[in-house]
Amino acid sequence: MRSEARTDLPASRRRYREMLRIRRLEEAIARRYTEWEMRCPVHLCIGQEAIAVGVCEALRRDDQVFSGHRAHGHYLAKGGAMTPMLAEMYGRATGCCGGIGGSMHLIDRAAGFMGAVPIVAATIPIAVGAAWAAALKGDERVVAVFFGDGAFEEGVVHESIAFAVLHRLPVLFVCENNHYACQTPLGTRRGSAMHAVAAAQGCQVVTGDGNDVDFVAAAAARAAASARVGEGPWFLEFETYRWLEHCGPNDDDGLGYRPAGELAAWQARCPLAAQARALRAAGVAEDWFAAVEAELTAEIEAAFAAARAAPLPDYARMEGLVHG
Amino acid sequence: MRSEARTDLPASRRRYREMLRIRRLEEAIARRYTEWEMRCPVHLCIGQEAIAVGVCEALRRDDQVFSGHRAHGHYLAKGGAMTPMLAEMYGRATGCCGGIGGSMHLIDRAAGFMGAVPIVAATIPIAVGAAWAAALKGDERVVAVFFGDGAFEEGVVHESIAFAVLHRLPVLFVCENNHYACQTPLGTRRGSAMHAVAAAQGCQVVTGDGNDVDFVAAAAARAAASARVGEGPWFLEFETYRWLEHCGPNDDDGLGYRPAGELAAWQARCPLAAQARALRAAGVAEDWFAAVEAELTAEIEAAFAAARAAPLPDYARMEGLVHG
Amino acid sequence: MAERLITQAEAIREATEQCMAEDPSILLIGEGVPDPKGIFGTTGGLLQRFGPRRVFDMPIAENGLTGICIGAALGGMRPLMVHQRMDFALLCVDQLVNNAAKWRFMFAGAAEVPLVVRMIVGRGWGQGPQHGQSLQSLFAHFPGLTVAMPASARDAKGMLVAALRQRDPVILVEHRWLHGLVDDVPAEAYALPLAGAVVRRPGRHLTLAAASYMVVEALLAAEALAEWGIEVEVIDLRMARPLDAETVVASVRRTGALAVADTAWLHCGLAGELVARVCEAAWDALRHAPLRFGLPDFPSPTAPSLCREYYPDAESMALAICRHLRVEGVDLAALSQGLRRAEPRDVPQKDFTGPF
Amino acid sequence: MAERLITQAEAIREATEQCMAEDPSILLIGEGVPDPKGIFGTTGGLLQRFGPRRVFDMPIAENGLTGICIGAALGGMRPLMVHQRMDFALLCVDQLVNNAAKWRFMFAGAAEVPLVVRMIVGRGWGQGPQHGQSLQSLFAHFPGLTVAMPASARDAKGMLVAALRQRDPVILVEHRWLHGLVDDVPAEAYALPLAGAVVRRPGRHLTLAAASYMVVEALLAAEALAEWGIEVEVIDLRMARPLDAETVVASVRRTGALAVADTAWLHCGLAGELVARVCEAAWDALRHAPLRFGLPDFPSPTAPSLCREYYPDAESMALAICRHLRVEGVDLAALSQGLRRAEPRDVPQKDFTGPF
Ligand SMILES: Cc1ncc(C[n+]2csc(CCOP(=O)(O)OP(=O)(O)O)c2C)c(N)n1
Ligand SMILES: Cc1ncc(C[n+]2csc(CCOP(=O)(O)OP(=O)(O)O)c2C)c(N)n1
Ligand SMILES: [Mg+2]
Ligand SMILES: [Mg+2]
Repeated sequence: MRSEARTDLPASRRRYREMLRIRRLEEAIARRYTEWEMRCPVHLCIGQEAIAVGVCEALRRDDQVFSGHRAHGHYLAKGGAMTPMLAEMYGRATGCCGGIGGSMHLIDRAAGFMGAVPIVAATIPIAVGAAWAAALKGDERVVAVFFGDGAFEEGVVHESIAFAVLHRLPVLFVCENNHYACQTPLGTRRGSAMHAVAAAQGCQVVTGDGNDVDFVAAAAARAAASARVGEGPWFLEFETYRWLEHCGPNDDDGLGYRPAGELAAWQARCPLAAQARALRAAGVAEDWFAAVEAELTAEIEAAFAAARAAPLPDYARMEGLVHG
Repeated sequence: MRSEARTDLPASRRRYREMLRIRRLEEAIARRYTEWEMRCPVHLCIGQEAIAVGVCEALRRDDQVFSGHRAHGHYLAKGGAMTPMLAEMYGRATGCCGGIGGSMHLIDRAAGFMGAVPIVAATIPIAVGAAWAAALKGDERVVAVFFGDGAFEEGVVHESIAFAVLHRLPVLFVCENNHYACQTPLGTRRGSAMHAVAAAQGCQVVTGDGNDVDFVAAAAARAAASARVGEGPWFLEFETYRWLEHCGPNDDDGLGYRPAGELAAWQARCPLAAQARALRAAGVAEDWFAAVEAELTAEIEAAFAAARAAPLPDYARMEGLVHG
Repeated sequence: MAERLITQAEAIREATEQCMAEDPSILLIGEGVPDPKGIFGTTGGLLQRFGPRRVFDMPIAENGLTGICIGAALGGMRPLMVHQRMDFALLCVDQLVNNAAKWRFMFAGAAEVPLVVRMIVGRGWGQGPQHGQSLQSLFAHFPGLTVAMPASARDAKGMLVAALRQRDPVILVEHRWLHGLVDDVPAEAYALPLAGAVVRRPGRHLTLAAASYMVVEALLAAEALAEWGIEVEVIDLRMARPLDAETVVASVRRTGALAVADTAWLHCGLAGELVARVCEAAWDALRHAPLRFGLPDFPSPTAPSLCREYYPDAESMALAICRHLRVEGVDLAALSQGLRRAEPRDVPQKDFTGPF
Repeated sequence: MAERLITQAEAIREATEQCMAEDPSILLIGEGVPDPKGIFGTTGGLLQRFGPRRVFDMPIAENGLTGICIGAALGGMRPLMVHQRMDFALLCVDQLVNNAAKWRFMFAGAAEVPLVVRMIVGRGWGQGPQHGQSLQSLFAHFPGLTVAMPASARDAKGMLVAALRQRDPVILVEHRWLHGLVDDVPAEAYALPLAGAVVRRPGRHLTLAAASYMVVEALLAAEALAEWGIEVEVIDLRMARPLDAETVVASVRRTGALAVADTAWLHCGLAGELVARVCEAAWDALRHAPLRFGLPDFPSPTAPSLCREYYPDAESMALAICRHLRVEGVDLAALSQGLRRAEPRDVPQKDFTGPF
């Protein structure tokens, strides 16, 4: 499957804008992280924005998304509200988890972002279960779950895929293959292609360039349409690369766990830069880029300001949150 | 892969005798079970003997075998001593687990039968670990692990296979596909072929008739030879059928969970009957059959007698067995 | 009203059937649920009545299926999972503890997981080390899980109904030796609180608080001791979380002595928790050191001869209580004799022939 | 001899290195073990020294890899596994509890599993509900597991060496907030017993038995209370299984009062177990109700402001002890002030900047 022709200019612009929104927010988080006021682990997705944006574009608002530790992009792309996410990272009462979760626990049910938790692969069966419920109730709902190449190592993934295949559930298993789990390269962890295993399990499979947002969007649209009409689950494996350290705001290329030049080669394949080039080639003017940047800066600054101004959570409420 | 020509008469006779030994012992257990003196769950393997015999023939004495709840055949075929197994089922001090285990826990380290436990799939990673140790130590050892079609559903199997593939470990994953887990048919549990998944994971794969002992033996010999020289793990999926109830000594065809006629069709493919026909066709005389029966009857009766005569275990020893 | 005596297995089946009839979002899922043998009779006929979309076998993939049921619960269903042996739940501790228990809390109430999991404690007929574990203490350790341990058929039904009507994860710990016991069980669907211990037999010399099957043994012990003038107050704990220490404390304030009987290992367990809670709260009222009954500190063996001593029972408890209270004038041999379990001892009732 | 002050992280690294040098069958395996950051510094340099055949990253497949390590142990190796967060061990409870703990017993001694598993309790910097669990009570419940909880660097090294030299599964519960603390640690490889509690500070008014990081807080509390004339005897429990209640009982016989401090939830936990054991054995000696310190009954939240009150510390314990003993003449405000943790409170030391 190749990238569709970049002819749909409004869509291309929207995608670029969405990716840029994630990028700029992540950059702002990284910048402010060293003020030591966001006091929780953060896993930034700079370099990987195209997958979140392309996949979520294929989803309706009432479709559902689950994710894991590296969830900011998925949350935003699905329409999760920015301020509650930042407030969560600042440990505020207005955070999307009331300050209980931090960066690794995100939720915005109104937007169909059903939950992200940091136990690797934990939400994969949960997403399958949500799709099962949808199927049982006759909802025309698709559920997508994002996870990394590392998560595929958990046995529960295989249990989940097998169940989804058996019951032809409307699930998109979206594997963001950024070639590393923490500092460990894929090749030292497994000896076969993930998509091949998923295909043998009976998933419909797409693989390809996760930094090409148009390709991702087209693949996801096809998969979502198919899953929605009961054709069963899809496994979408997109290749991409994480630019910053596994956890935290810094570049960690100096640690030496990745071959020299690898990061630079992937940065040359920046999903945003590629999209910007295409837009410029299609005649989009610099004004538009500048306007988008300005809008996003304003939105992000406002969100940070609101998050930081928000009150701290009330400890006395905690015990009462355990049971309904 | 087709069955090799039945030309190796001594081998064919040996295989027949080994299968018959398992069959007759299982029949004796079933018969005596209703005396209510073997007071533990038993999972009989009548109908499935060819796999145990064919695979274990390909193994050396110091190769290792692990198994699960339906382990009698594997234990015997690997050379496990009969009397300690029966004594175990009678809860005696001379049992292979000193009476602690019952039918679902068997061990005979001297014979390379390293352990069977009843948590489904539990020994699959353990077998991989034993193979890993062998590889690290440079032992030329192959490790085989027997499990059912149901066990393949546990995620841990996929974790185990992936690790064995990555490190090219000398493991034979032997899947006895008897088409049911308890009373649940395979088709209501999974939607793709197990061997296809294992192949995609990177295993070398054989599938075929598990009731044809010559076929099984040839396949296992090829796999063991390959694994032994470092070519990595094999997944052997053999089709077969359980004649009796999942757990216990009875025919349970009346329960109706299997289609009418299915059992009869498989009984017509009895691994022993097929082998006996081949032997007769090759000129083996009735005397030989009679002599084998007589020998086995004597061995089995003696084993039962010894097991039943053995002393009960000493409760006072129990606490001291927890730590070394 | 006339008594309506049914077994606990039937009571559980009835609760399931009635709840499924009243609430179409309930799904029943477990290895063997639709089998002809129907999980020891607790699920018989339900497939026929509710069909294969709601009554569901499951692949042998405990952690995955637990996660799937959590997801289904988030999606508006009410899954009822069953594990034929509690030991199998060790494979899904991750999903139960990391997710089900915490989901509501960690998302500050934005979502809830109405998941009910039945787990059956195996015993007898050589269940052995991996098929006879009693894991209530493990699960009860975690805030967010509700852990019920019904002893009577009446409780089993009412607690299961309650579990299927509320909004958070509940683990129902059943005991294989309770399935066959009969009890007066109302016909209609009724909910009993998933909280609160109950005094099953009043007494004034010692409080014996017991959980699950140990309630049966405790009542036998109390009955026998009463003949020797020792009046034991038997409390059915009913729940491992929340644990109702208050009822026990109130009883200890009357009796001045406490013994606790659990079906599990003692170390870091429910019995110790109760002892600690009572000692904290009724320090002044206790006139004797507390006493615990549970499994010896090794895995359960298979051989029936080994199991004879392994499990505490009415006989061993009654003797220990006599010694502990230093009562005089009891003919221990006679007491012992009267309480001796009939042979064979590795089955719940003499005529029991499985399934195991 | 001159003091040799090194951090607990370095002590663990050193123990590992020395044992691996003396025993070629030891394998080191865990997610991140060969990483440049080396599991908080506890595995740094080991890949370089022992090579990739012995120092091993692992796929994110905790249950499978635990089974694989059990198999390797049966095959004559000594795997040392590491979990960066104890929470991840919830995924391998099955293999640890069903197999590792029981293998020797269920095969009547025919085989043994010399497997050591390091599990690190996370705390601070927003570890939150799934990255800050302290699960010693869960594992300690099971016969067959040995559960060590070193507080000092000296113990950490000696207990890890002991674990790597004996023949059964051992879980080493580390606490992230102990890794950075320094202590006098002998240079050579030495084994300390995997049993036995130790009195760290003598006192005559109350016995405060603490586990893991709570020993640090207990000693601070004791020091402050001493200034007000309250002499607390601080016992480092060292082990969750076997639990040395005897040493605590002996202490309580001197002090007449018991408090227990654990890093975990209380319900069905280690602290309750110790309270129960002491009440059973030293009934007559106790002059006060026992007291427990642990986490409140909900999962750990992330926000630093919420964590301030969540974790018991020297300040809250000292105040509670004063109230409990009803001592008079203590200026509680001053006591409190003196013990108040420096800000920020969600890191072990002021200058701590991770890794978290
Ligand atoms: C069950 C579990 N084991 C280990 C971890 C620690 N951990 C957090 S992220 C991670 C790597 C995940 O890699 P991958 O799935 O490829 O996602 P990526 O970080 O590359 O986006 C690990 C091992 C965890 N959170 N949960
Ligand atoms: C983890 C676990 N879950 C469930 C069971 C209950 N159980 C025992 S055998 C069995 C079916 C196994 O089927 P299969 O692997 O096909 O082996 P077969 O019995 O057909 O030989 C089940 C579900 C178990 N022992 N362990
Ligand atoms: Mg990755
Ligand atoms: Mg089968």
